[in-house]
Amino acid sequence: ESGTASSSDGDSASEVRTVKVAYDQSSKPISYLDDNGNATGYDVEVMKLVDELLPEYEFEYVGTTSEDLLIGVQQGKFQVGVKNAFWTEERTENFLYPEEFLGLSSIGLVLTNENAHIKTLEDFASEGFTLAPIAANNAQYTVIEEYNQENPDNPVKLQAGDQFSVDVIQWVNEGRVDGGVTIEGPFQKQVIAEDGPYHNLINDVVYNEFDVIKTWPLFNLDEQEFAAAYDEAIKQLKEEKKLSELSTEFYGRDLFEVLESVDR
Amino acid sequence: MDFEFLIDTFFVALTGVPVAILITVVSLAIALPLGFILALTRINKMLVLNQFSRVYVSFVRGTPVIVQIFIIYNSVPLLLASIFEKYNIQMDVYDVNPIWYALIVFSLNTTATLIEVFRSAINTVSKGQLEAAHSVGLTTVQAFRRIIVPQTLVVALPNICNATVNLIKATSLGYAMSLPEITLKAQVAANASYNYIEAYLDIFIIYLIICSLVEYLFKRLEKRLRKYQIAPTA
Amino acid sequence: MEEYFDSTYIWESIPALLPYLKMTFFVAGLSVLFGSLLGLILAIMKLGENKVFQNIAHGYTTVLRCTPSIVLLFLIYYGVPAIAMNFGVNLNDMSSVFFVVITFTLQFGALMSEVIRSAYESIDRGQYEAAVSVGLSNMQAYRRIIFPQAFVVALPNFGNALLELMKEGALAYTIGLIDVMGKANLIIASNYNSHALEIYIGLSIIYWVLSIIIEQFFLKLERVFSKGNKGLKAA
Amino acid sequence: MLEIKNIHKSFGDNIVLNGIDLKIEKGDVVVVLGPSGSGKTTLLRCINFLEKADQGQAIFGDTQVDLKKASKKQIYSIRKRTAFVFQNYNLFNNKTALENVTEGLIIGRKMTKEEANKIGKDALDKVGLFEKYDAYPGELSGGQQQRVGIARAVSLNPDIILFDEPTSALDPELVGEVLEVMKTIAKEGTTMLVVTHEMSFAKDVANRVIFMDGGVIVEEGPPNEFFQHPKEERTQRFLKRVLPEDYIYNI
Amino acid sequence: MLEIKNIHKSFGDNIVLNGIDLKIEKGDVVVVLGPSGSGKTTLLRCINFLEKADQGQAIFGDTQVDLKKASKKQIYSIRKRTAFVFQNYNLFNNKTALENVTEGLIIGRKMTKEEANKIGKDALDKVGLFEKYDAYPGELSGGQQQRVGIARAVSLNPDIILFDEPTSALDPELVGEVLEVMKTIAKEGTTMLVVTHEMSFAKDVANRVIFMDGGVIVEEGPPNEFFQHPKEERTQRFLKRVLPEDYIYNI
Ligand SMILES: Nc1ncnc2c1ncn2[C@@H]1O[C@H](COP(=O)(O)OP(=O)(O)OP(=O)(O)O)[C@@H](O)[C@H]1O
Ligand SMILES: Nc1ncnc2c1ncn2[C@@H]1O[C@H](COP(=O)(O)OP(=O)(O)OP(=O)(O)O)[C@@H](O)[C@H]1O
Ligand SMILES: [Mg+2]
Ligand SMILES: [Mg+2]
Repeated sequence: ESGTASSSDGDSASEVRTVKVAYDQSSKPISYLDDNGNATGYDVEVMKLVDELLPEYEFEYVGTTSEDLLIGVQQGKFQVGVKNAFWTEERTENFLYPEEFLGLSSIGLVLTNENAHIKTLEDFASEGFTLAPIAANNAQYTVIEEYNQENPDNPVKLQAGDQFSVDVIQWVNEGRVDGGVTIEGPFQKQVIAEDGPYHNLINDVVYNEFDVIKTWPLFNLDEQEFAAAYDEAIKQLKEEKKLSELSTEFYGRDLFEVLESVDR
Repeated sequence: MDFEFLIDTFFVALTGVPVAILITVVSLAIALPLGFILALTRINKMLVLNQFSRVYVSFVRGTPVIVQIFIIYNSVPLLLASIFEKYNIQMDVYDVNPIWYALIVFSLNTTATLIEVFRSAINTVSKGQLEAAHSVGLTTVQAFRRIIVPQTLVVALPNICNATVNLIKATSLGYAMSLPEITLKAQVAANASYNYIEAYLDIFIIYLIICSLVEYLFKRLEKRLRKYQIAPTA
Repeated sequence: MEEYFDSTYIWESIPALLPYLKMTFFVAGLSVLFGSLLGLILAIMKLGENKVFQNIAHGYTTVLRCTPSIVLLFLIYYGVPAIAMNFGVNLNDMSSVFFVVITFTLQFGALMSEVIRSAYESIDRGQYEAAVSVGLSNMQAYRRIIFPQAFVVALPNFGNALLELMKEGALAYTIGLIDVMGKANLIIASNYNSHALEIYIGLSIIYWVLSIIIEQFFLKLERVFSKGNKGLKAA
Repeated sequence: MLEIKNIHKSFGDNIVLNGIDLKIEKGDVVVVLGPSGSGKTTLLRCINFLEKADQGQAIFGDTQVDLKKASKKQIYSIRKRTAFVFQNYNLFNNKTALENVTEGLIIGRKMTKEEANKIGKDALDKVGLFEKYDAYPGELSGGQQQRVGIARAVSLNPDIILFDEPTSALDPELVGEVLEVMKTIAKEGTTMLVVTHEMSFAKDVANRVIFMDGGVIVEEGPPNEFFQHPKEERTQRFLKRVLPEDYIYNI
Repeated sequence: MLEIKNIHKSFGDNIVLNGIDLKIEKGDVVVVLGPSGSGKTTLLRCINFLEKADQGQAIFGDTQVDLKKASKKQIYSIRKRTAFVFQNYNLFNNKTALENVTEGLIIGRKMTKEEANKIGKDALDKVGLFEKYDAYPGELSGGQQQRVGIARAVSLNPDIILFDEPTSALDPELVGEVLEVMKTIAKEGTTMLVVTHEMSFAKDVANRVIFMDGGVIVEEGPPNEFFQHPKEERTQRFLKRVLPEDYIYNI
């Protein structure tokens, strides 16, 4: 019964406890299943490093959809889940957030070149622009929603949608929408990278970062002990600059350089 | 279980009902006549149309709705854009409410189902009914309007009910097109606090209510239309 | 449109998707097996004399008919372990396949109960009467006369239900099961959501071909088994 | 009044009508007999264009129509001058008895509902169904249904009524009531072409009997002669098989 | 050999059998006549337990059975001593003609396939279906199907065969062939209880005619007497309605 949350009261430290780490398997480059069927991505690789530092835990990675991940962690099916999750007040009721964040995410607007001057959500909203739908369980949705709550006079037109049916960059380029929200990693890989599928659009679309946000692993509420162990490990990794390396590898940029200015 | 959330979200999700109903009603309004006409082309083996409806029915019935949704949602704007460009039509293809895509997908889908429903229903109305109508001097169109269609409808009704229930259920996939229907509303509500279980319970209850209601209405309708089929009393 | 649409993605996706049909078949196969059993039990309840059983079976069918599969899937996937937990059984280590199969079994059972019931009712009662009048027992009459005939009537509807099931299986991806649909989504994700249209077209081609094969197979079966019911084969 | 010339009709290789000529005068009651499959039904159906003949002419009063190439308009006009009583009634299942009768009058002949109802009720009264105006076919016995079928035909006031075995789908006891009605109508001078197995009807009511076999008319004549001194060997064989043994003895 | 005492049977409020007594000796051919709805079918069905009587006894040779409370075993054993020929044949659609006949022998009576096939072929030969062993019911005409039905009943070698209007679903021309077969079987000494509208069969073959109406036996007697001097007024009315007019005149 090593899988259940309650049995983790360190009866014997020598016993290795297997924990299930859920990850969103279709969220390249944050977390995904690579062509060989292995879990990888920034969030997953960080957790692998954490695992190395925690001999009393053995991580088992379970790929799934982000919705399933959320419910599964909440129910204790998984002990922890990584999916580029942001922090919100309400979520603390259902999930245990550790002390230490997992990574950083640059979030920005994808726009056509002619709208490159739009740098903030305020500008975007005052132009009356349309925004590509965002999957409702995606943290980006929450970010925009929060902005709208704070700026009721100048809201962004926010629409919920599906992860797979919306191809943000293409939609923006076509003009199906005026702009889309994305995080920097995928944009890098799609447009900036030489072999990206949309490298041909490099002169047509721009990515304008409007925020850098901390991302968190979500622990099951009963996993205080595990979360504390995680905190120890990740602190060490941050000091060793391991996370910066991974950020560069997966996002093409060391986001920890701007950590000072990150306010949430 | 967060009961407060459960109850709040129930009413949030309820606001998605009109969209679901609208799509259902419009799709049926399109699919009923279209399905009937195409069923006739299949029965009468009208060359081109018959082949066309066969392929069409086979494709729609052979692929999952969610896949059809993805395809229509992604391809229609591309197609329209290139057509508009070609003919220099000044209209913004992308200024389209997602409900139009939903209407296209679900009408196409329901039409395919109803073609098969009507095909078997028309076959149950004996040829003699048409002949009798001809023999008292009705034209074919009159015979269909007054004799064949009413009888076909009655036979087809249980299956139309089935198709309607399936259609209502399928609108739950509209979330993939950003359609603000029941499921999407509940999901959005759940997003803030990640209360998905409660949200899905709400969705479940709402669909259960709507679909049971539809089934009930169809049963009533069937009873009324079937009045001529009462067992012999004499 | 030519600008974005690149049909090579379609042809490349198909071989990548095909191996994952195994999972689709596995789920469908188990669901059909258990679902048919469940359907048989429900049909027997509906056809029986016991009013309580009848109402239970009919109520079950109505509820299942009225529940979108995706909703049912979630309720089962999270509800069943939650309930099991109350009884001290931990189902969290069960593979998601287990829950998908339960979901589709429940659904297929509801469908099949109607298929079986209507097939049974379509067989003229005279067939049963004739069977007992030549000295067959009840069971013998069902086994030798009623069942073989009802089977033929049920075949096309069974085929339809099977097709339905294969298609519904696409939703299993939402709980992380990687069948053909899941694989398609993974491919799209690994392309950073680009060229989704082409991948879905590839996917739909696979489903379509599959459904045509199933359809033809059932037509064949029907022809083989309905030998006695064809009127016009001159002797 | 109705003359049919040289009707031919095949289904695939099966030659069903192989040149039939027929002349019917106003007021005639012609009974067609013949073994199963001899083409009797097909003949009636071709006359009413329910089946398209391969060849042949029909002369209705002063209009002549090519049975093969008739235009829609011609078909429509001939159907207005004929009425058909079907073996299995073919009442409109979704209409009451009265509506069955008035349907053709209101929709086909553009009468007002009042006129049509009046005619319809008269016709139903004539066949003895005063109290069944509002009954649906499913609520009527076979005999009653067939009487509605006859009322439907009569109310159209056609030049000729075609009957296709109008009693053969009935229980023995119900046959009588339908034959009674047919006799009444015949006595009123309605022209009738009747396919039937009811020898008594042929004897009592017909003024001409036609025997068909293999797609041709084998023998015809007035009923007395036909039944008592059939000339053709094929006719004799047929009569022997169809009439109950002792029935023949007793003649 | 078979004695029925005081059968009662109602469907809801509708009293269909209201105390019927009947005694059939070995070799008897008893014909039951009666208007539609008089309970003839129900009587046969009760004897064979296809319908459960509300009250009544059946005495088969030396075994007496309560028709209401019969055990499964008793029912099974009585069904083995009777056979039923249905109005609409009820052949097993999924079996060939021969299999239809042998099914009861192989499965019900545990014969080997060879024995059963031999008996089955003999029975089919007897009803004139030498060449149709392997035909499915759908490939046979109504008359042929009914003859298979009779062969199926005969092959069981029952003490008594129950016939429920075995010719009424047939075309007039096919009636003859089935009646012929029935006569042959009757002449071989088979005990038969026959519901029919075929007066000629009743006259030629029956040694007793029973007239039922309103759930009771109104009159019974040997055919000559019954047809020529019916005593009851109800019987006379019935005969007048059922027999063709001139047929009566001619007697
Ligand atoms: N629609 C059809 N297609 C093919 N063959 C047909 C069709 N209708 C009739 N036949 C064939 O035509 C022949 C004559 O049929 P028809 O119904 O005219 O005979 P009939 O004299 O009315 O016989 P019955 O007394 O049995 O009604 C039969 O051999 C029949 O099989
Ligand atoms: N299963 C049943 N349920 C209710 N009523 C029935 C049932 N079977 C027969 N009846 C009724 O019982 C009465 C007698 O029916 P039965 O079939 O025995 O008459 P019958 O003498 O055989 O008539 P027919 O000559 O028309 O066959 C009828 O009024 C019929 O409606
Ligand atoms: Mg005919
Ligand atoms: Mg009866």
